[in-house]
Parts: sequence; structure tokens; C-alpha cells
Amino acid sequence: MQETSQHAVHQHAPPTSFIRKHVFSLDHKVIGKQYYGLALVAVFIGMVLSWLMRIHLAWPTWPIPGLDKLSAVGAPGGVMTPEYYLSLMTMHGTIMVFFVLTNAPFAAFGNYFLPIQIGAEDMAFPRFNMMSFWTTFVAFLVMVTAFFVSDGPPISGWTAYAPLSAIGKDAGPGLAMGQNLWAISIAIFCIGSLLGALNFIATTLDLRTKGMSLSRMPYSTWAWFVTAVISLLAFAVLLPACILLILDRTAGTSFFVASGLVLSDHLQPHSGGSTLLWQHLFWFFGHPEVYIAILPSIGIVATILPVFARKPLLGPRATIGCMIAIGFLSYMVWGHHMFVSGMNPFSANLFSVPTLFITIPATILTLLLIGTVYGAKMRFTTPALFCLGFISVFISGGVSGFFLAQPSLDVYLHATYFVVAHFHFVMAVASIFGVFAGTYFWAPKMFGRMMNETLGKWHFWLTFIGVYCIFMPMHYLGMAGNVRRYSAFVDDYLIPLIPVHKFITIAALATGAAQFIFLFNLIWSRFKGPIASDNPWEATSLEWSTSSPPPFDNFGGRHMVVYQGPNEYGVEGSDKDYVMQTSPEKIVTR
Amino acid sequence: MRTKYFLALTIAVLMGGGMLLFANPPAGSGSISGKITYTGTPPKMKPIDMSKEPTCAKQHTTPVLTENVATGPGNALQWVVVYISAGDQESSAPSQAERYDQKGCQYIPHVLPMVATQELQIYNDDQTSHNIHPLAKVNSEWNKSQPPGSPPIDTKWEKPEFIPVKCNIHPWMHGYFVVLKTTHYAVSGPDGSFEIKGLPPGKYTVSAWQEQYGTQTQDVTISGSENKPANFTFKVLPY
Amino acid sequence: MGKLFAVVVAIITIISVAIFVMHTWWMPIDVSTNGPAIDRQMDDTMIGVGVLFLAGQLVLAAFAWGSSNTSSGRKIKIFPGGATPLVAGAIILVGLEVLTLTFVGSKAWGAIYVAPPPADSMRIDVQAEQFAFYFRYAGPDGKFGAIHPDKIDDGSGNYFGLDPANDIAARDDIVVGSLTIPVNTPIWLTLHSKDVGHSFYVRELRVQQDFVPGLEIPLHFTATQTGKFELVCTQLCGLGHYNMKAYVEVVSQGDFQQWLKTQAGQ
Amino acid sequence: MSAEAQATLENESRIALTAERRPQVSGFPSLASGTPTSETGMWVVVAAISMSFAAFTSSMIVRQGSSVDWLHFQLPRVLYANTLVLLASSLTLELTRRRMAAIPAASENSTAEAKALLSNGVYWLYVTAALGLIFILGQWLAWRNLAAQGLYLSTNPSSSFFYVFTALHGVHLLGGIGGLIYVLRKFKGINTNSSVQMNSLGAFSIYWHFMDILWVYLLLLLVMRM
Repeated sequence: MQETSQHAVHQHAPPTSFIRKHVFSLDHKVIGKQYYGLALVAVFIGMVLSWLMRIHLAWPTWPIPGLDKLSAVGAPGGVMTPEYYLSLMTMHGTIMVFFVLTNAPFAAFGNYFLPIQIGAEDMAFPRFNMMSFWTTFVAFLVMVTAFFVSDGPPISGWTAYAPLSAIGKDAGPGLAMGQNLWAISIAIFCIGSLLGALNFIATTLDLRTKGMSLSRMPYSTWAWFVTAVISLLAFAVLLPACILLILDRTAGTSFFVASGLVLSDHLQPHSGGSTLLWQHLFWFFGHPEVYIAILPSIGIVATILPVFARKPLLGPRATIGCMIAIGFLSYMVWGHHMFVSGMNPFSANLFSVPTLFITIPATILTLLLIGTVYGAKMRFTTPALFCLGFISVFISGGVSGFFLAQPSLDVYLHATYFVVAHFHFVMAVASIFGVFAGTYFWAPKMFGRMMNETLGKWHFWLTFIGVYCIFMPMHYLGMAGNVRRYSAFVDDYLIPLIPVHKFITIAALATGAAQFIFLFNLIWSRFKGPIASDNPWEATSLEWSTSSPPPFDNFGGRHMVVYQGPNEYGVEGSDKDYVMQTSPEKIVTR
Repeated sequence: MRTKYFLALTIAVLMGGGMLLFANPPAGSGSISGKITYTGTPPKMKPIDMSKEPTCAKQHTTPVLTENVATGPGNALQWVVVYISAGDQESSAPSQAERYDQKGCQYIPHVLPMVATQELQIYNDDQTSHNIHPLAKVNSEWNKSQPPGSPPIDTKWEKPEFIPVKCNIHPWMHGYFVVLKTTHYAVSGPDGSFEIKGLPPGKYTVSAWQEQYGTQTQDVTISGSENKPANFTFKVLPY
Repeated sequence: MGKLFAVVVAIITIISVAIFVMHTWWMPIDVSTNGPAIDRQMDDTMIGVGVLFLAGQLVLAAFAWGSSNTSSGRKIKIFPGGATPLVAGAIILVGLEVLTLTFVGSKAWGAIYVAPPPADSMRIDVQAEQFAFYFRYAGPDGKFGAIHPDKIDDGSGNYFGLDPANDIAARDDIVVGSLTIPVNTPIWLTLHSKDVGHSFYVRELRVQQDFVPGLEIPLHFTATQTGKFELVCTQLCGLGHYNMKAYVEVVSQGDFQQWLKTQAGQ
Repeated sequence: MSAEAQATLENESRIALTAERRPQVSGFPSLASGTPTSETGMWVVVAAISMSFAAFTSSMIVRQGSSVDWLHFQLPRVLYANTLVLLASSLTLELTRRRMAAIPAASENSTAEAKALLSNGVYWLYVTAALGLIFILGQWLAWRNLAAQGLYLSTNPSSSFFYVFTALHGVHLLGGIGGLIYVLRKFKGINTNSSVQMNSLGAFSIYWHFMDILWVYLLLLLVMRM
């Protein structure tokens, strides 16, 4: 039985015009879908970029059909120039990190489900919410524009290390207009993210419905909340960094550019800037950004896994505690990206210790998830498979962190493919697996239709095996000292490794192709999939107590009251094997 | 009948005269030749270490030297551009394109004179990517890479300028595009000699430009199809 | 489906580990005094982490296998002892591993970066630029000429910006494109960058250090074997990054003196 | 539970959704902070802005330490006057809040009294806005002063940071004035639901006072560093 009231107050009335409904909507659900759509477009662009890079690495002299149409200068006759490779690499990294890994698991699902999971009718500040999406959208447009300016996108990587990124055209192609667009886009993106974080925090603190104590919030909500706090502080640091960079580039200041630099035979008119300052500012944002990408997926998996294991998550409080611990530690470790950067060698140990200590909460989280699988009656649906896959890739990506966290090993492994393998596994693949799990799990709620299971399973198996074929060999390349960010392998010791790169390229093409199964499934099910019931997975959290898709005010005027935690699965002595959060029945057993 | 022939003849004469009147001035048969020499001790040209680019290194049996002050026997000075800087009539750029090669990680030729708006074709004959970065100031600067096997870069320069060219991938690769107004120019060879041909009679200012030691000028008057000598001597320093 | 997942994970895990164990792709021989400590550290970490990896993946596989039995008779089981032992175990085990690694590792690190270079080290200047390394020896007078950025000119091979006209010390400086060093001699490099960030990475010497524009970064090591090794740039520095490299030739003392003479002669 | 208890529950919870203050409800775990959402949000904004200026500050310290080209110069005197103006604006804002807070009580006696309070409060709000604009003007004079000394944005790291700090603070303050206008629009006539007005005013005053404190901090920083 649920408490209802006939005339609930809503902060804003349902819009009628198409524009207000679907474009400039204040509805967190629409905004969530908009974020998801943006991430979807971005991820496929990023994927195609990675394809082009992989093909060039394996077969550098192959003309790629049509590439000269995209950029006649960048790929004369379809053969990629070194700078164009770096342009594509920069755009791949930037688009994936900012517009996919930050948007999909956090902004998209968070916007849609955080208010519903705490029983609110919308975000605290719907107008800011709308602004945050459209700001992000503008940032994306500005970023993509870089493909079409005369000297192409920047070539300084997603980390945009100064002074390469701070000097302009003398530093090389793409570093004039392209780099300006990059810096402006990221600055705009920061503003959008800050607005989003503001909403997430205020909503979680103030709009929880009756009975929804912090300890009763689903783990996904917890993850989004912690992530919001992290990103609020992280993007508040990246924004100043971008402002200073833009000033160095356009106003002739010298924040990051040192004296007496000679580029393209021109003595640069800067003096006394600190190169390391950029690195410190960037990584103070950049490392927390890793957790902005992964924490929501951890939360999503922790929420979804028990649903299909049909038993409660092991150690709910420990899980939440670990997320908070990770968020806290993430601000003490940025220097581990800079062991060999020329900063004071003593500080290396100061950064190394907390970095290694992050592995403790991470390990606990993993063990708790594994422990949840133990003795379960697993329902092996697609979302369940992606949760298990998440655990596997998270382990694979996590363990390599032990190496890179040690300065003495970083001396050898820094800037090699070992690093590429590490962060792709732990940050990219793990996070994306969380997004896939979330998509298959929540699509029925978001669109009112089930996704196709057969296609879903094909998608899982191809992707799961594919990512291991792509990224596991990169560890071996790293052990052999294969440097990253090379557009071709001309060093004597790298030439024997080219066959490995060919293998990786083939795996990447295949795995990428498999993603079109997902895309097709998503679009096809949206219109043709079987109609979803209110609670198809027999889950407990609040979004399953309302219709699929939820009405404009989420609960159709009803006002939810919460009596249970989100973790009540495998309950005995109940008519079902689970108890909804809104169900007032007392749980006696266990 | 007769009138017809007469008419045709007049037309032919008129047309011929018109052609004579309106065509370019006939290329003169005068010429200027001479030798570029130096006084003093020239700086020692440094050997270039190409080991980082094996495909280029193995094309050279003897170590390649820097070419900023290229000297020859008898104090000869190479790579000096001699051209008519004043007194020459306006004339359009030749139709055939100038060719610039990147071979063995060197620019060939080291100094390439050409006429403004003349076609320029840049080839990469090496098995490695090159990057052409003309550091133009009057004209517009650009910076393009040329992977092995990609088509030649077709371009041209609008205004006269001495443009240093560098390769951003191989820092030792340096050359010059010398873009001139006149079509009458020459480059001194290894023996320092040069000859500017096809000069119509007239009063000329001849300039000689060396990338490190700048420009010198002389006045030369050509009358008819004679060859006037013009020698230039540059003062060089060891450092 | 659960059984299939278990099998796939097990296969992936075993293949991955096998390739590591077989050292199919591995670090090259170590020719430096820094190397042994690093290599030992690498092996210790590899074993410790390898065990974690194997255990994690295989246990996951085993549980997934078990969880696929959904016969109605079977009841779900809670992990014995609940979360507490897991949490405690993780904190203790990982904590210990972390502390030992830090303790041992910081020594190896200190030996390379914290310890000052020996007094009798041989000084060599390194200039990194887009996209090559140049090396400078003091020459017969044992003195380095001063560096003037405004004098830098690749065209005439003045990569360091020396001013021999007014600076006697600069006249005999030897500037070359490959690093030739005597074996078993402490080498003390001073890293300058002409333009942007670069990095000094020689696998066999187990050293990597960034060049920081505007700073002079010291780096010291001792080669223990003669041979020819590749030095590559590992800090993204522009379009020619992939092509930025030089050779390090470690030669006997005699050969080195000979080489110095011939260079000074030129 | 009894019908009326249930009714009160719904009542309160409905209010909860409109982000109002609400009492603790016995029988349920304590709910979210009692503060209105607008104020919670404003504290989050304050946190974010503090973080960015902390980043700027540390950049400044690192930059000054990294090189020898730091130029020390005399801060324009007008800055101190500006500081006083800004502090004054905080006082006038408090005057407004007093008036507005008194309205509900007063309206029980006589609407005229309430109206008087309202107009008076609005008046002081205008004064606050005016003082804010005067401050901005003063900052602009300070820039003119520096420019007259030949100190521009790119002249020296010290001047660069001076312009960056003052400009960004100015932008934030202009945003504050925008918010002030938004609050003014809310105070058109005595609203039955005055808590909405009070919340927006409360949130705004958090921001405005923070701008005040931030400026004092920046001034001290500049005095120490220039």
C-alpha cells in the first residue's frame, strides 16, 4: 500500500509546445535523455576516430578512403600526416573523457534517475539543469568545429600540456585556431558541469521524500551524489586553468610559458612562466575526473547486481564508505601523473602512498561485488552480464595501477602503452560497461519498452572478449617500452612490435562494429520492443514504483513515502522474494 | 581579283605589325656573368648527424654538411642568388613550374629562386614523412607535412620575398625560397660562377644575395648582345 | 550462461597471465646501475599483483558458475561471515602489500632521483628540440660556453645558441647528434629544452626524465655494458614526436678518448 | 496510522516538494537539512567559487616562486575606497532583510505598516545595487590608473594576476546585481507566500556577503603580493 495525495504541488506545470517539451525542457527526464543522446553521438564519433588511428598505426601508408575529403591537408590522398594523427588522438581523448565518460554515467542517468530514486518530482533548480545541458551542448559544438578550421584540431593531446598548447601556430599545426577552440570548449564545459553538480548536490540534500534517509538511498544515488561533489571541486579548478591558458594564448601573458623558448626559429615573446603549473592545475582536476567517470558506474553496478543476483548487496555501508573514501583520496594523488615531470623527487613518495592506498577501497568494492555473486540465484540477463563483465574489467584495470603508482616502476612504464591499457580498462571500458548495464536495465523505464535480449547478449559477448583482445596486449607493448602517442613506429625496437598493433587494430575494428548491434537494438526497441511493465526486473528502488515511462511529475501526483532500504532482496516470508522501498511491511527474517 | 590579293596582303601586314607591337618585348641577347668569391676565413660547416633517420643516413656516403656558407676552390661562394633588382621591364612569370625536392633529408636545391606567382611543386622523394614550413612574413606562412608516397604539394608565392624553409620533423633541414619580381636571375654554382642570360639592352642594377651575409649591388649597362662581367666578393667571418 | 561466463573469464585470465609469465614481450636487458633495483621491484610487483589478478578473476568465475544453478530447491547463500572479514582482509592484505612496495620501491627511486650525482661524474649537456636531441661536451678546455637562446640557429647547426665570436669557452664545445659515453663512468646530464616539453627515455638504462622548458633538470646514471641503444622522446612535443630519437653509444674508456679527440679535431 | 496523521504527513511532504522549511517528522528518519533549497544551492555555489579562487591563488604563489621577473607595484588608492563602498552595500542589504523579515508580523496589525516596510526595504535594495555599481566603476578607475602607469594585462605576471582577480570578481559581482534585480521582481507587492521571497532574498544575501568577503580576501592577497 502506498500513501497518495490527489493534488501534489509541482514546481512547474507540464509544458505543451514541442520546443518546451523536447528541446528547452525543464524536465529532468528529458534533460537526462538529451545528455544520453549527446553522449551517444560523441561516443560514436570518438570510436570512429579510434578506428582511424588504429588503422594508421597498423598500416601507416594505407590511403584511408574518404579521409582526404574530411581534411585534404591532414590526409593528402587519404594518407594521414603525423600531425593529423595527433589531431585525431587529441579529439578522441577529449571527446571520450569529457563528452562521454563524464556525461553518460553521471549527467545522463543521474539526471533521469536521481530525482526519481529519492522520490522528488524534479531537480532542485530545473532552469539551471536545462542550462547545464545546453551549455554542454554548445561546448560540444565548439569542440567539433575544430575539425573544420583551416589548420585542423589541436595536436597537444587531451592533457594540453603547456607550453605546446600555450604558444600558438609556431608550435605546430592545429595549435592556432584549433587549440583556441579546444580551450574555449573546455571552459564552457566546466560551467555546464558546475551547474549540473550544483543541482545534484542540492537535490540530494533537500528534496529527498519522506523516509528517504541517506542510508536508504540507492547506491547509484550515492555514487551520483559523491561524484557531484568531486566534479564541483574538480571543474572549479579546471576552469581557472583554462582561463589562464586562453590569456597566455591570446593576451600575451606568461603564466605557463617560460623565457627564451625558440619555436619555428622565432624567439617567443614570453618570460618566466611555469610549465609545471599547468600540469599541477590540470591533474588536480584530471585525477578526480577519473573517479567522476568510474564512480557512477560502480554505483550503477552495485544497484543492478543485487536485482539479478536476487540477494542483497554485500556490505552496503562499506560500499558507500568506500565511494566516499575514493572521492576524498582522489584529491591527494594528482602528482602521480608527474613522477618524471621534473617536480621535486621527494614529493613523488608523498603522492605515491595515497595513490597506493586508493587501491584499498577499490579492492573492498570489488570484493563486495564478487561476494554478492557468491551463492546467488543469478538471472543472467544482459544487464546482469554487463555487471559481471564490469567486475572483471575493473579488476584487470585496477591491478595495473599497482605498477604505475610506484615511482620506481613509473620510471620505466610512464608514457608507454601500459598506461594506455591501464586507464582504458579502469576508466573507459569499466565505466562504459556500467553505462551498458544501466542502459539495458533502465531502458524499459525510460522508453516503456524492453530491449531485445538476444541482440543484447551478442553485444555483450563480442564487446567483452573484444576489449580484452584490444587492451590486454597493450600491457605487453608497455612492458616492451612501446611509447604512446606515436603516429608511427620508426624506432628500431618498435618495428618488431607492429604485428601486435595489427592484432589490436583488427580487434578494435571488430569490437567497434559490434557496437552497432547495440545502437540498432536501442533504436529498434525504442519503437518496436515489447511494452515494459512498471517493474519488469522486480527491483526495489523508487523508479520501479511508478509507471514506465514515468509521468511528467514522476509519480503522477502521488507522493512516495519510503519505509525500506534499497537492498531488500531474497527476503523470506514475503509473498515476493523482495520488498519495495515504498512497502511498509515489517521484515522479520534475516 | 588583284584588289583581293592586295586586301589580304594589307590585312596580313597589319596583323603582323599588331603582333610585333603587342607581343612581349623580344628576349634580348645580352648577358651578365661573373664569379662570387669571399675574403676572410669562412666558418667551418658542421657535419649533420642523420642517424635518427636511417633511410636518409644510408643515402649519404660522406657526412652531409650544413650549407649556410657553402664554399668552393678558389674562395668560391655557392648558393648566392644574383638577380636584376632594377631596370628590368615587367614580365609575366614563366609558365613551367619550379621543382623543389626533399631527398636524403636535404632540400634540393638548398636555395631555389623563382618568380612571384610562378607555380611551385614540392616533392617528397624519401621513405619518411617530411614537413615543409616556409617561415614567410610578407607572404602567408604555412606548415604542411608530406607522408611518403603522398602527391606533390602545388603552391606559389604572391609577393617577392626571401623565405627561409625548415622541416619541422628534421631540424637540420633548412633552405630558401627566393621569390623575385624579375625573370632574370641565376644562382652561383660550386665554383662561384653564374650567368644571367637574355637581357635586352638597358641600364640595370644587379644584386647578389647570400643567406648569411646579405645583399650587394652593382650597376651594369647592356648595349646590344654583349656579355658584361660582374663579380661580387663577400667578407666572411670564422664565427 | 553463468558457466559460459566462468569459462570465458578463466580462459582470458590464463592466457593473459601465461604471456606475462613466458616474458613473450618484456623489458630489454638492463645495462645500468639503476636497473637491478627496478627490475627486482618489477618482478616483486608482478608476482604480488599477478596473484591478486588470478585470484580475483578465477573466484569471480567460480562464483558465477555456482550462481548459475537456479534450481528452485536451492536457497540463496550469504557470503560466510558477511562483509566484515572481507573488508578487514582487504585492508590488511592490500595494506601490507602497499606498504612493502612503497618501502622497497622508494629506495630504487631514491637511488636514481633523490641521491645527488657522484662528484666525479662526467658532465654532458642535452638540448631537446622539436624534434631531435643534441648533446654537448665541454671540449679540451673542460668549460661549457654560455647559452644564448637568441643565438640558436638550426640552419647553421648552432643548436645550443653558442656565441663563439665573443665566448672563448664556447669555441671548442663539441655538439653532436648522438650520445657517446664511456662505460662504467657516472654520467651527469643537464637537460635543457629549446621549445616545449620533451622526455629522455632509454629502456636499457631504465631512465626516464622530462625536459622542462625554462628549467635545467639534472639526470645521472652509469652504464655497465658497451653497446648501442635507442633514446626516444616520451613527452608529446608536436607533430614529429614519433620521430624524435637519438642513439646512445656506450663505448670503452679507450674508444671514448679516441672519439673525443676526433670530435675535437673537427 | 490515523487519517489526520496521514493528512499532516502528506501536507508536510507536499511542502517538502516545494523546497520549504519543514519540521522533523517523528516515526521517520530525520529528513534533509532544514534550510531552503535556494540557500543550500547558494552554499554550493559559494564552495565552487571559493575553490576556483583558491586555484588562482595557488597559481599566483607558484608563478611568483617560479621566476625572478615578479614586478612589485603600488596598488591604486581607489581600491580602498571601493572596499568601503562594498562593505557599505552589505550593510544596506541587511537593512533590507530586517524590513522584509518584519513584514509578516506587521501585516497582522495593519497592511499600511507592512506596505511601508516593503517599500522601505525595496529602497535599501536599490541602494545596495547602486553601491555595487559604484564599486564596479571604482574598479574600472583602478584599471585606468594602472594603465596610466603602463601596467597592462601582459606587462608582468603581477599585473596579469591583478587584472585577472579584479576582472573575475567584477564579473561575479555583476552576476550578483543581476540576481538582485531578480529578487526585486519577487518583491512586487506583499505576497501571501512570503517565504518564497524571503528564501530568494536569503540566498541572494549569502552570495552578496560572500562577494564582499571574497573581495577583502583578494585585496589582502594583492596588498601582500604586489
